[in-house]
Amino acid sequence: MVISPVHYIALPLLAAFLIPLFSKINRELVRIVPGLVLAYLSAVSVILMNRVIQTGQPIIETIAGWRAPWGIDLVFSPFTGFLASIMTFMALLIWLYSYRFKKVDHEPALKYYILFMMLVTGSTGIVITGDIFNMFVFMEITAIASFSLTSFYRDRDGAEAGFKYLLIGSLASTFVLLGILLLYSQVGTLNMAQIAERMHDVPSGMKITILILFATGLGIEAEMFPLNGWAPDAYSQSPSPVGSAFAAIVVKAGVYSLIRVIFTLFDVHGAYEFLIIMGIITLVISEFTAMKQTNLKRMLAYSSIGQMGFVLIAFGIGTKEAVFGALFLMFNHAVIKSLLFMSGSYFVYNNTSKEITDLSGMGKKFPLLAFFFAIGAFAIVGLPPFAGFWSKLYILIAAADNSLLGLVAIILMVSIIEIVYYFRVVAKLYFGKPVEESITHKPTIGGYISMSILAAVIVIVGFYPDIVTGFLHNAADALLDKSGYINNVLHGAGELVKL
Amino acid sequence: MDPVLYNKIVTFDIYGSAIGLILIGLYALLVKKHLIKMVIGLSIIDSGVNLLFIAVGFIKGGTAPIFSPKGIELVQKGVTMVDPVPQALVLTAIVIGFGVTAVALSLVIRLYRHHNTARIDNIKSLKW
Amino acid sequence: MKKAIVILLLAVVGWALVDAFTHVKFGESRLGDLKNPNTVGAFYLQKTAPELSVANVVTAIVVNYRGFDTLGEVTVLFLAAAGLGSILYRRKEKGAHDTMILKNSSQLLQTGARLIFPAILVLGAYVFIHGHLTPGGGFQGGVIIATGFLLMFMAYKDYHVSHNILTWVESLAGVLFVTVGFWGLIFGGSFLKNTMGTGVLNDLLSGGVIPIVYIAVGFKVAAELTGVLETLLNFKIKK
Amino acid sequence: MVFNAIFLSILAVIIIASAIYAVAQKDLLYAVIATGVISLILSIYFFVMQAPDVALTEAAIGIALTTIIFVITVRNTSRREDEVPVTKEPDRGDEN
Repeated sequence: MVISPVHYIALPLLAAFLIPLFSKINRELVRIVPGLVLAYLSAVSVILMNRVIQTGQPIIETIAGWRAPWGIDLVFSPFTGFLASIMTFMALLIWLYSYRFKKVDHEPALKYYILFMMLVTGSTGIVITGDIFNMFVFMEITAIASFSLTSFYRDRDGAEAGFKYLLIGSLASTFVLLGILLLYSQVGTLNMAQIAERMHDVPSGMKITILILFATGLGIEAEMFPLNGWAPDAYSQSPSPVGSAFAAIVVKAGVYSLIRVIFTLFDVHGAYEFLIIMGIITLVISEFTAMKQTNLKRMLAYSSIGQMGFVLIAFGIGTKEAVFGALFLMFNHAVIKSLLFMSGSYFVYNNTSKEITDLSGMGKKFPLLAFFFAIGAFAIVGLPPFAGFWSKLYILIAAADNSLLGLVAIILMVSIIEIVYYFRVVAKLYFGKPVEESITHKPTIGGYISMSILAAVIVIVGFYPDIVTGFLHNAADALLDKSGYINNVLHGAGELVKL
Repeated sequence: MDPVLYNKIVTFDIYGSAIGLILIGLYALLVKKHLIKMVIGLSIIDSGVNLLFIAVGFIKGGTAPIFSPKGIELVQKGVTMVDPVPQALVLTAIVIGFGVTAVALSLVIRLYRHHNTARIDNIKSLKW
Repeated sequence: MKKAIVILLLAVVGWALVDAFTHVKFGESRLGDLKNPNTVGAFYLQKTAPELSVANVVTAIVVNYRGFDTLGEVTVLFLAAAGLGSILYRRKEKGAHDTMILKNSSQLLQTGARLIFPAILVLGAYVFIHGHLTPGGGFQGGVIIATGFLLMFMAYKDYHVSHNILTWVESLAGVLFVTVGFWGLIFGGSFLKNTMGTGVLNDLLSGGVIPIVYIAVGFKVAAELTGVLETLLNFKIKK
Repeated sequence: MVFNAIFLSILAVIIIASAIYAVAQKDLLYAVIATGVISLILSIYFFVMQAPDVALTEAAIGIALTTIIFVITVRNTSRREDEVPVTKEPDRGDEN
């Protein structure tokens, strides 16, 4: 058996098709099998990442035996592999957290685990595929899973948030589809490397139209302003594990697709400036909105949008240091925001309003949970010695190196807003007067384990950032090396090594 | 009939229908206040995009991309076939569109059950 | 006010689309050189008949060259069925079957449905078995079979397809598809690779694994869509 | 050639007209039927443009299935677009 990137997609699909049958043998298998699959995929990630880093060559896998431009190919480079691995690890932790999170009937539980696994598969597929239409198909898989999971509780607001997400998401996919069509009519191929190679023959007016179509469509998935109206509702109405999955997995896939299209496919003048400007607007507006929120999950959602704006700014600067910082921030955001969602949602567990005022005095009731939340809050605003500090620092240095001092000022100003609203919550947790009648729920053991792992990662990466920087340097190089990407996909060896 | 004029008419018909469908669907999606109307708008947009795909793949004088024993001879004689790739992509897109529509309609039914109405001006418990 | 903004937006979108598509001439060949293929379309037209022995090029693309997309597409339908089931889920009392169609339809429809139903099933099966030779294939055949079941739901008040059977058919067909994929990975070094002999063009038994995959897709689509229709029909709102 | 041009023009007029009808009609059942007509014309278009596979798919999915699920939804919800707001207490039966 060859360990190869296609396992990321084929194995979860096989499991998803089999789960309804497994549930006839033993109902508990419905919950356990996805965990086993994700654990196996985490092991696959380790093996493949090791191989990629050691050989220095990306793994190019052909599907159905047709080489790159003719068939679909999967590209597992240090960049895509890094993202896919992060997503898989986070999915495993979120699965652990959602194991027995809430008591639901058997049939919804079955659907939940299928949909959750497909959410992960779709996002991983977006990242590792090398074919633009295949990316669209994976986007749709992710999208349908997200719509259904958003309204999983079948309550009023959940259904409404799901419907809203569905309308915006389908519009996004239509734009992407139109972009793919125009692109195909111009270059006659769907392989991303070949598109990139032939891109300079496309007339520039056409190029801009296509880029706008892609930026609109993918910007909706990447929560870029003003296309992010769906996000706060989807985050706050979906089940908590799904909320953290959105922050840790789905948004990352959206940002990846936007970055891949702008960095590799197009060489349009001004696209980077566009990213910076959209990033600044997204960052500033969402952080101000986050400050006004009284609902905890909506606040976290707006903060998440703001962080994505920050990521876009960093990518827009476009130098190696900035891309490195952006990738670091994506990693940090996945870890930290998941921790915040996981710990925060237990404070408002049985509480439909999810107001921040209800958190008052929870620090004494749940010291460990409050401690996790505090770590997350300190880390995400970028206080040393936590992981978030380093990514912010690298991006600031990159901005200063490019003498974008205005940008530095904006980022620092926004950081102050961030500090204000996160500290407000933490202060309420520890110093607020306890609300007696609030109904709460003791976290599961799996929840404690996954939260401890995340908190440990935040602290350890904070003290020894070298653990991840090696991967991040390779990833940033792989993203910026456009000709290397084209070469590897179209003319590379592409042989899979047997294990 | 003048071939140039013919070409213009046919181009106008096909592209016009497709772009018209997209615009009408967008209008329904953005202006209409009834959930089912919005979903109808979505499916009209899908139809328009699918038509555009096939139109881009079409080649004048081309035959369907299926080889019959006679077809192979024809191809060897230099008769072209239309581009098969957009057709394959549209097959995928149609099925995906159906899936999205089904989920959307189930959400409409859910929402109607909760609110006893399917108009968004009566629903808004979240911000739109 | 809102309408004016929307119409302005539509004008911009419409203008952009018209502008873009004036550069994409209708009916013009963009395939390039067919003998020496440079675009994927030309490559598929050139290679399908000699190398895969599949008469229908679209089928060859859908099942072989871009078979991965089809796997994704089947998954989308699977997810839509699962999502529908989760959104419209309700706790059932034992044995309670309430259907939207309240009374049995007319004798004429019932007799007609019973007569046509097997014919529709055969037609659907024909369409997906001959997917590599004639227009049509797994999706179309599957949908035709689902329409047959719809007819029966309409004609008979308490016509039910066993949920168990649907689940089994759906799961096994999906597993068959992925297994064909892994078979290719293990014995051919590439997922979904066509490892069987491809036979003679225009033979029923040609194309290697392509007919197998399309039959799996047909069964899966039929089972999924029947499930979707049944879920929708069984969900009733008290008025 | 002349026949072709006239035929395609008539199809174009019908498809746009039924799209407008589908959007403007207040009775949703008629609107849904109009979307079925759009799919029908689309399917003819596909057939004319040498895409029999797609035409078959559009016929099966667009005309039959999509219309059916729309009709089921309309029958399960309200038939008029401009429904009167109901004051009845909403049914929150098996919310879980």
